[in-house]
Amino acid sequence: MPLVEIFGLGVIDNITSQYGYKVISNNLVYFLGGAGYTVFITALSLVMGMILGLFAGLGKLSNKKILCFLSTAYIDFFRGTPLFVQIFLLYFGILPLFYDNDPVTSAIIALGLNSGAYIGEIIRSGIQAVDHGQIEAARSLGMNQRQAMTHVILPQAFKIVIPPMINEFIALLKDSSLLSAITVPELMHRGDLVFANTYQATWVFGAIAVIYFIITKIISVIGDKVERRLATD
Amino acid sequence: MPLVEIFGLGVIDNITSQYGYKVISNNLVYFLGGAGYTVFITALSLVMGMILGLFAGLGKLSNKKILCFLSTAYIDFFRGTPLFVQIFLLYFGILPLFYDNDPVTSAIIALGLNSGAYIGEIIRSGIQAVDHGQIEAARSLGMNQRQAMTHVILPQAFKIVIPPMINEFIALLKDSSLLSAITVPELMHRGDLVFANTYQATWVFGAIAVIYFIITKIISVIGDKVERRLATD
Amino acid sequence: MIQVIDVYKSFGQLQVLKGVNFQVAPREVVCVIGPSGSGKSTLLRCINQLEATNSGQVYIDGEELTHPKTDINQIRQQVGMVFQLFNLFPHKTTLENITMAPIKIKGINKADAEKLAMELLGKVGLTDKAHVYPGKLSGGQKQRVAIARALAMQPKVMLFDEPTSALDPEMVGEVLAVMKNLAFEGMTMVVVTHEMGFAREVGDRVVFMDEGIIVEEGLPQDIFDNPQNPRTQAFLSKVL
Amino acid sequence: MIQVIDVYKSFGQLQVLKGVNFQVAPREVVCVIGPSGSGKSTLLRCINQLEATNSGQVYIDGEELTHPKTDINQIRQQVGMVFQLFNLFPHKTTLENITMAPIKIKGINKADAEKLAMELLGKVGLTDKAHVYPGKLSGGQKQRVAIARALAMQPKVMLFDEPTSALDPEMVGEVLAVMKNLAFEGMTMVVVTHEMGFAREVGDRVVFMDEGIIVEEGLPQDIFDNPQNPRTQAFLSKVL
Amino acid sequence: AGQTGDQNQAQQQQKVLKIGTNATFPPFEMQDNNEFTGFDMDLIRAIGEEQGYKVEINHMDFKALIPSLGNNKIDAAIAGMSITEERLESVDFTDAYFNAGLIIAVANSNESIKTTEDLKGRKLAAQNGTIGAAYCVEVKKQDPKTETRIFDDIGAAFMELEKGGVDAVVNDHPVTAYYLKTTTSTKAKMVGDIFSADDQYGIAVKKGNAETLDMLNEGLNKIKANGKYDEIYKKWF
Ligand SMILES: Nc1ncnc2c1ncn2[C@@H]1O[C@H](COP(=O)(O)OP(=O)(O)OP(=O)(O)O)[C@@H](O)[C@H]1O
Ligand SMILES: Nc1ncnc2c1ncn2[C@@H]1O[C@H](COP(=O)(O)OP(=O)(O)OP(=O)(O)O)[C@@H](O)[C@H]1O
Ligand SMILES: [Mg+2]
Ligand SMILES: [Mg+2]
Repeated sequence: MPLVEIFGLGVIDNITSQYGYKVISNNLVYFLGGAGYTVFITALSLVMGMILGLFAGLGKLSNKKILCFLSTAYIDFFRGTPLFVQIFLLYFGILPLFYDNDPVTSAIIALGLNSGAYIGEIIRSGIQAVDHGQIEAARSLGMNQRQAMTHVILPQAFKIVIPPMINEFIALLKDSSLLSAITVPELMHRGDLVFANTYQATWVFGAIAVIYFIITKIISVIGDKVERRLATD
Repeated sequence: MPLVEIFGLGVIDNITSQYGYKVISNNLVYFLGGAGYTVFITALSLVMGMILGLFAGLGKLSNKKILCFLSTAYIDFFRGTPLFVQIFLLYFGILPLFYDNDPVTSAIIALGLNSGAYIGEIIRSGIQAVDHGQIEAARSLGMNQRQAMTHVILPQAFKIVIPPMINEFIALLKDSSLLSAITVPELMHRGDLVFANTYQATWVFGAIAVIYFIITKIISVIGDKVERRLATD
Repeated sequence: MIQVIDVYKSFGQLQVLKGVNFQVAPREVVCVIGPSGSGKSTLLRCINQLEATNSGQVYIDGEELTHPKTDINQIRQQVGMVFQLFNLFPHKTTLENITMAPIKIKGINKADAEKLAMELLGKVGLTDKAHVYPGKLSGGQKQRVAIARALAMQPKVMLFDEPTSALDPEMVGEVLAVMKNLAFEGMTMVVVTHEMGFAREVGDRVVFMDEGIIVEEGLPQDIFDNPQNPRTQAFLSKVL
Repeated sequence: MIQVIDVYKSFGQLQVLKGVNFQVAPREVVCVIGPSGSGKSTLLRCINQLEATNSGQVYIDGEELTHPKTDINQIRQQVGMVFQLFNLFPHKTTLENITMAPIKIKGINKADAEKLAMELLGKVGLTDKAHVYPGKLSGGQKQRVAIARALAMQPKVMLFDEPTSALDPEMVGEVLAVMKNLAFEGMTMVVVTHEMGFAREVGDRVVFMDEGIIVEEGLPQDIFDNPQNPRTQAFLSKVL
Repeated sequence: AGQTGDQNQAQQQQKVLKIGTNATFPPFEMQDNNEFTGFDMDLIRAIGEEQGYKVEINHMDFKALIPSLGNNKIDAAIAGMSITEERLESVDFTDAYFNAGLIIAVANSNESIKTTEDLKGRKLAAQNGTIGAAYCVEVKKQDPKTETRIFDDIGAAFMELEKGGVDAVVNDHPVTAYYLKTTTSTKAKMVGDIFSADDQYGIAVKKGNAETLDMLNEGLNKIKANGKYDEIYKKWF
């Protein structure tokens, strides 16, 4: 499908397709390097998001009012505003207060904070999806809240959480294209740069779409495998 | 929280905050008009997405191989590539083949196609979440597949589907900020323009963030109400 | 009325029915007993083709259900089924649960369908629950509505799959009473059940299944008091 | 051993326990019967404070559980509980289900915990299932593992909440046999059950609950053969 | 009623010139009170008037300008676009209408960067698609220790400079000058001379669209000749 589109667009662009093709072939390695950044940044953000999400998810379920409020506010804010705005405000506004921030670490922090909010909700609903009888059984054996959580609930929530987590990974990967705005050298940014020099919009963005599609497809195939493997025990 | 940030950022902007404040107050009506576009386009896209999503979701569950394949391909493509690239390819590449496309209708089609893929998955999983016994009961009474679907399964899937649908609405609303690229005069587009002429990044994007946040909050509050009302029958 | 001839059914590798032969005469009440996993539900579901058979034939009233040209939806209208977990439609009231199929499938007009439904509700003792949603009913009430719903299609045969085993003990009686009544009125019935008292009292014949075949069948008193097959003996010793 | 004094419990508007008084002596087996929704499970859950009481006191072995300063986790270790739906930990093997609490809570070393667990598995007849995940066990086997899991904490009291009502009929016997054994060994037990045969044979005392109060209690033969209260009579007439 | 009908007819007869721009590049193109203003805007309107066209301006993402030309959504794009050989592969440009030249902007406190030579090995910011960006990449080729940050808008590049994320912004002189003039409290200043004076802006049309190209070139020559161009130039610079 994307190939057809590229073809269709190539015609409309009214440009000899040879030039567009040359632009892509000349820049393919450069693009793949950008894809490397994309995956790398997304993966690190996801790790950060998981840690934050665990706290936020547990916090939202906590019966400590203040924790619950803070977690809810965090989750609501980052889910309620466009990621682009978050990236911009963090990069130019908040992070410079703390350190001499560079695009890549800022990107990881911004995406990490954003995905933390989504993962927080995933973890919360994963925990709530564990049968209530499980916590009752654990408590009836004399475990306290924390022991029941760590030994009984979280290991089971883990499995429930895998599929939405893979979806979040894919969403985050695609969202990382917004980091172009703060000059992170990821796939979309490199696409933007090549485009600006060549004006080959269709070829460049078509190729970028194909690369994103391949990466997300790989992740979802791996995700399905992981899910299936976990389902068997 | 956003207010604190705006404040923090206002300092960093290194500009008399009065100027930033003036920029916002001068442009507030302009921004709210943009927010109107944002909501309008998002709502229409959602309607289109629901129709497409219904077909795609049912198609993916169909035992007609070709329907299932087409639905899966549609869903995978639109979930697997960045929305920005989709908007771009549709606006410049695909839609001009069919009509003299303008930004607003193109935007609705692009977001509609995109959300259709996500809603397709929501509807598929909503249908699968209806207890299998329901379809058995319907079939055992002599209903055919279609009758069982329309009278028994879909009405129940409808309730299950409400909360993820509200999430999709919110996600779509935020994603509509990407339409800025094709000159749709929505909220983000107007923010971009005002920013470019005033350099008041923090104030402008802070204000934009607040407006998005308020809209998404309103949607989720209404969503919760709808959910609660439906839960009681 | 019902003829099941040499039916085989497997799920993937798992052979569940291994050549079942089985007849039910008109107005006969047959009770099917047997250990969990022996294929009782599967047999019942093959009778109305909720589960497609791998081989063998099923006839109801002379029509072959397993024939590819048979309109299975047509035949299912003549075969009522009652499930262990009731499977009432939660988004419809009791009355709507009962009238839905007659209106939507048979095209009966609403007033007639409701009249019939109220009669059936009377029969199962729930006239006062006509406009209540299933969520507000007790288990026993739900199952009685489910029976009324199946009867509303005026079936020739009724299939029951453990209709009382999800019920609280004090509600079992009310459902069995409805079923007993139905039997006395002459309905042809196949009942998978663990209620041995019901099987003994109401059943014309008892069929014992184990591991996908019918091991033994006969009059209730013969099976219960004098089982021949060692597997039947072992099962009954645990259950009675 | 157990003293329940004037316990009230409500969920929102719904009053579920309306002043329950109740004692269990050491080594006594008390069976609780009563219609669905009468508050039997809630009473049991108040005894080990899985459900906080609104008012009234609960004592176990002289310690007041309802006192705010009591370390409730400490006391729950001495009170085993068995649930209707087993609630085994599905991500752990049978053996791990049994050893988890002793290792994690009591700090017993793994080898000792496993030795004890194997003994208990022997007692419930499932030594060969030690390394199997719950998903592969039948209902009866699951419930026997659940009993072994509760026993592994060496409780002074065991609470059973309808331990056999989710089981296929041919598996009820194996679980009741394990419970009977436990009773004969002198365990103090409170058993909510619909198995009247068990109550009659094993119970030292039967308690009949209805609508949040204890309506009648006494020796099994007195309750079953000669119930005094009309509500008890009505209930027993449906169930026996 | 007849009168309005005539007016309508007159409007329909007047040819429309659809122009695309990216109004985030003051003083060439920007937006003020919902009106597009700036040097480029005045210029294209003047050309349109001269040639008998009604000019219709659309703002869009910079990325969207070229595809918009490609499928005739716009007739021409004017957005401070520098004429380069690579781009000539994809679009045609009119004769140059502005000779920009680059300038370096640094923080007020910065005394170490004075000339283009001092840019080597530093952190540099520029706007994507400008000659400034190309220049930064060139510097990086000469000294790989150089770090380049190429932003989508020039506004973001200036903000990066103000927050101390880069040492210098390399950009078209008029744009930088306008920025420093309008944001009085800025912490930045211009240093050195204008360089790369061969940075010339052109109006882009779809490749092969000689008709529009000739019309625009003609109009451009006319307004240069009749003093209109100088008038607009004086208004903005
Ligand atoms: N849809 C299915 N897919 C795979 N296996 C199935 C399916 N339905 C039933 N089985 C398997 O077929 C076997 C027989 O199932 P069936 O439900 O007919 O037994 P049953 O005699 O009704 O038992 P029970 O008394 O527990 O209801 C079981 O091992 C069951 O796991
Ligand atoms: N967590 C809860 N929240 C609200 N209501 C509850 C809760 N737990 C129990 N109830 C209600 O309290 C009443 C008594 O419940 P309980 O489970 O104690 O009854 P029971 O005697 O055990 O019945 P059964 O035989 O069905 O198990 C019921 O009406 C039930 O709906
Ligand atoms: Mg069955
Ligand atoms: Mg209970």
